[in-house]
Amino acid sequence: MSVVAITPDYKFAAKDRVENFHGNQIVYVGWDHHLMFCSAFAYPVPPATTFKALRDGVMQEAFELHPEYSKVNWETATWLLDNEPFQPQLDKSLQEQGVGHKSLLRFQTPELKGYKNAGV
Amino acid sequence: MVAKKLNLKDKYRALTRDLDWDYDYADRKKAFPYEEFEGIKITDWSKWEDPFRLTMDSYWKYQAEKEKKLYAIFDAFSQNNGHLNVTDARYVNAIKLFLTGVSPLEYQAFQGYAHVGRQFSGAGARVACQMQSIDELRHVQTQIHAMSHYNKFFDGFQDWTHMHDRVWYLSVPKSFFDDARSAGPFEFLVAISFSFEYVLTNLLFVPFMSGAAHNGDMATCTFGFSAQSDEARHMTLGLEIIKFLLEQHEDNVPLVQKWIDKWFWRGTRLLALVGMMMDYMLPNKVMSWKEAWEVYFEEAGGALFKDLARYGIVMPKFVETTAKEKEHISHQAWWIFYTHGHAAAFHTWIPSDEELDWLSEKYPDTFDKYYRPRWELAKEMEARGERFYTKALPQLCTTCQIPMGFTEMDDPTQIAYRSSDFDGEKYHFCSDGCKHIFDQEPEKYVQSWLPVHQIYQGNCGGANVEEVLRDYYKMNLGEDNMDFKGSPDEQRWNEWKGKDKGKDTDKDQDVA
Amino acid sequence: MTPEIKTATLQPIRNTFANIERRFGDKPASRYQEATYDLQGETNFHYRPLWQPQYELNDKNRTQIKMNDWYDLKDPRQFYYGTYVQQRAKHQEATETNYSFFEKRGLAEHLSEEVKASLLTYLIPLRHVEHTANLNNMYGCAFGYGTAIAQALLYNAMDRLGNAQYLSRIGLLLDGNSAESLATAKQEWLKNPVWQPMRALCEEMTTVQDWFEVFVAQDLIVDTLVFNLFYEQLDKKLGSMGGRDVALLTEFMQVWTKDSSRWLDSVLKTVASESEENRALLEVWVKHWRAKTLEALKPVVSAMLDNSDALSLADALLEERLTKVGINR
Amino acid sequence: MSKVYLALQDNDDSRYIVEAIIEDNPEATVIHQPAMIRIESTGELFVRRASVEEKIGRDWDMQELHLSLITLGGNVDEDEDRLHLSWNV
Repeated sequence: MSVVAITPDYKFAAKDRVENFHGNQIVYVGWDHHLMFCSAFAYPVPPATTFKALRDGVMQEAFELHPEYSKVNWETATWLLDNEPFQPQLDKSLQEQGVGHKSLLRFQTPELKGYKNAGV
Repeated sequence: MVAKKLNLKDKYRALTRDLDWDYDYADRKKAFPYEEFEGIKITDWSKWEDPFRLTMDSYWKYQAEKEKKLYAIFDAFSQNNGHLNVTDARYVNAIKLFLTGVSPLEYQAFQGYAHVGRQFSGAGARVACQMQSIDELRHVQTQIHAMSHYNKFFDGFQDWTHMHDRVWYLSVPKSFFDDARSAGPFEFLVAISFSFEYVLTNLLFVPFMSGAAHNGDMATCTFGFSAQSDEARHMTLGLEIIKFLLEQHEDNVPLVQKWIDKWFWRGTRLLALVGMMMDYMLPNKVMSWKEAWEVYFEEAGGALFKDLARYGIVMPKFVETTAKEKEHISHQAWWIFYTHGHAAAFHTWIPSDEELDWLSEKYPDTFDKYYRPRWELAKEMEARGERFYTKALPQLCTTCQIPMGFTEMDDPTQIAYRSSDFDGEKYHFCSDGCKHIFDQEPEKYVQSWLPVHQIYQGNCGGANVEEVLRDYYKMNLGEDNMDFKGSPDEQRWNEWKGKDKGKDTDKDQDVA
Repeated sequence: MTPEIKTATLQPIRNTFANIERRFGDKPASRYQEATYDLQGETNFHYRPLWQPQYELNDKNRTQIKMNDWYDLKDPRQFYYGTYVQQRAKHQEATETNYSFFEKRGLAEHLSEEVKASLLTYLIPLRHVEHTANLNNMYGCAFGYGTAIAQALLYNAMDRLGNAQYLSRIGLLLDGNSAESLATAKQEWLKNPVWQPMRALCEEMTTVQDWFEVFVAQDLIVDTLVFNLFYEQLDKKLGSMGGRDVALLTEFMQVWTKDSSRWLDSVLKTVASESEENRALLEVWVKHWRAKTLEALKPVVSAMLDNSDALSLADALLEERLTKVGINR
Repeated sequence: MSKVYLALQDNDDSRYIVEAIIEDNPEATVIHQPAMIRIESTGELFVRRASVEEKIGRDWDMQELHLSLITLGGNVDEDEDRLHLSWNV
């Protein structure tokens, strides 16, 4: 569907196109079934950031507040990239492995049931 | 000469629509240029039924009477320091959210109705919209005057208009009304007069104002109910406009249905903020959000849609989702604010034990299972001296702009993620409803001013969150934001009430 | 029982809202100030209007007039909604007394046929001019920038609807509530050749784009001329024809014009003195609409009034006003 | 049949209006809530000027209802003598 406006030229550049982020791109990261964090986080990072730098650097500060975060086993944790199964390569950049601007990364740790096993 | 006397209806027509005439010298389409592009077909404006028949002289007379009463109460309220009569200083945060989030919408309603009150070529509809326009101006101004006294004694009210244009969570209400006002004139009326005023506004005003009364806030209660007395006229307009559009042409039916679908969903998202006010921010509860939803939407709205079925109008899309959401939405919304309490211009807090029990009782199927554990974790952290504030910025829904904290309704421990691709860009949504709205008009929503992205683009001043809050939002850090516990608001309240400093407000009881 | 309040601690922590404080300093503010300044959204609009994508929802570029701060256009009457409706209600009550006095005493029956004909042909059709004024002031209200001018234009628009309704009620007094006189007066407006140039002018004004130009054309030019010609000069003539009682019914408009002139002059003066560009632009608009309006009024005025200089008398008042507000250099 | 309703501010005038409504609509239910009075009825509801005038003991204009009215639900039909609320189904 398309918008119905007074002119057929009702068209504006996307306000959040990657050029507007001064060399960064936005990546969202969420931890499934862990609702202590009310939502996924939005990070501005250079596309050349390695996955390892994202996971062990960028993500650390906010996620580590969760009592289970230190127990995450990254060997067995699974990932979704834009809702498709994804095998991250730690030393490759986000760009190289298809993590694009406004991509959503979700990780799952089924053995960790959240605070009081309540998905929190 | 014995002429036939006019009845009220004909007399009102003579005094309103009969003032207009068919143009012979100028192009009437140039005078009313926005009426056609949406595709609504009006074959005969004379079929418009005036929803109420108030001439200007009676309008001035009755409204002046209402204003006189209202301002007498405001004066008495401030002369007697009425703010001391509220149940608890936590309550005041609900009206901070009201002034910063809702009052500016009243202003936008004034502007929106002024616009359609000029642009409809049917004089009957025009005059009805003009009256609503001036009523809406009344609402924003009486709200400011009611809050003016609170502003002198509590933090967080002082920069409401500056904040409304900038602060992250206030882009939720702002974008709602920007969306309506940037739409064509008929969509605007279906959005605001019908979907919002008629179907949903009772949920904002009635329980909330009863809540104000129940919490000793006479100023808010009075302006609220006084404003509602105009609202009855506005609701009548909302129903009339729908019936008029549906009766004018059968081709209007799918357009109207499309707009009802869109605005119902957009409205329910906006009202999530009201839900949390009712369940969490009122120290004395009136009814739960779920109960309010059942009375004011499911019952009243159900009757309405049954009535509209004869035109081929059906219940709004995704209404079945709202039947599930009523169990969850207020809890999820308050958690969003609690965890972002450092970035909000009002205080947040953990519900008291008594309040937690009330929530369990009102939400027997969901509260203890899904939401109590969150508060237990929060309490544990607070007890350790580590009151939980989230440390990164949240992902926002492109449409409603609320942090994406709403869950799958069939799996309430999992965030709902929806997305669309448009023109090579990805867009994210909190729900099927918000995704659907985007997909209908992507060219509109690619323009969304999403606060988190704007901060990252460097458009909100400041290199870090603190600078954004202080310099761009103009929050007084340490006063407006953070937990209620330990806030200057709490401290002053305790001094006024002669309470021991540091005494747990949760267990606050009147001395008999 | 609530423990005793320690009054000493009940000092306000601030005097007014922060935006008011930034403008006027940290001191208690008036209700007009709190209900007027900075209410309108200024920035970060989400979506361009589907009906006018070239502009933001609130946009200063909808007029060529430039103001450094549109909130300089404050209302000397300090009308916010509450003071506005209470002022009008007072006024309305007095008018109601006049109308019921007129009705109870059957004063309509004492009017000569000639006076009645004058009312039907000249006075009552003015309700359509008032209706145009309602549209034009709403236009400015919707497209104008800043609450100061937008709210005053709304009050003006509603006043004009009120004026149109009072004029209509004069008709209903004459025809015993059958609305026949309104139908007759409307035919005058639609068909009588002396009214047609004025009707064409009214129609044209509603198609003008620039809201401030519309405001100048309607509230400054048309209103100044029309109010003098119809409420002063015609009133005088009706008096001389034994129709003095009609003044009871037009008193509302007489008082109203005095009230609104105070605001109008103040707004125009502020805009004209803001910059030479503004003043020059106002001058261009005034020149254009003054010539047009005088031309449009010529036939109806010469049919309505006996003195041949009626129009120039009214125009002299307009000239005086242009000098007073500083549009004339 | 769906319920129509109206709610009035809990003030002195409303007491007379409510009395008149109950008398004219014996089926109606009155619910008292904080600061407001809600009146519901199945199908339809009338507010009659004459009945209110009788209770309040003075002339009463239908439009005075709007001074106390908070909200309503149903199709509205109002003239000089009465306000009628109804659903068609």
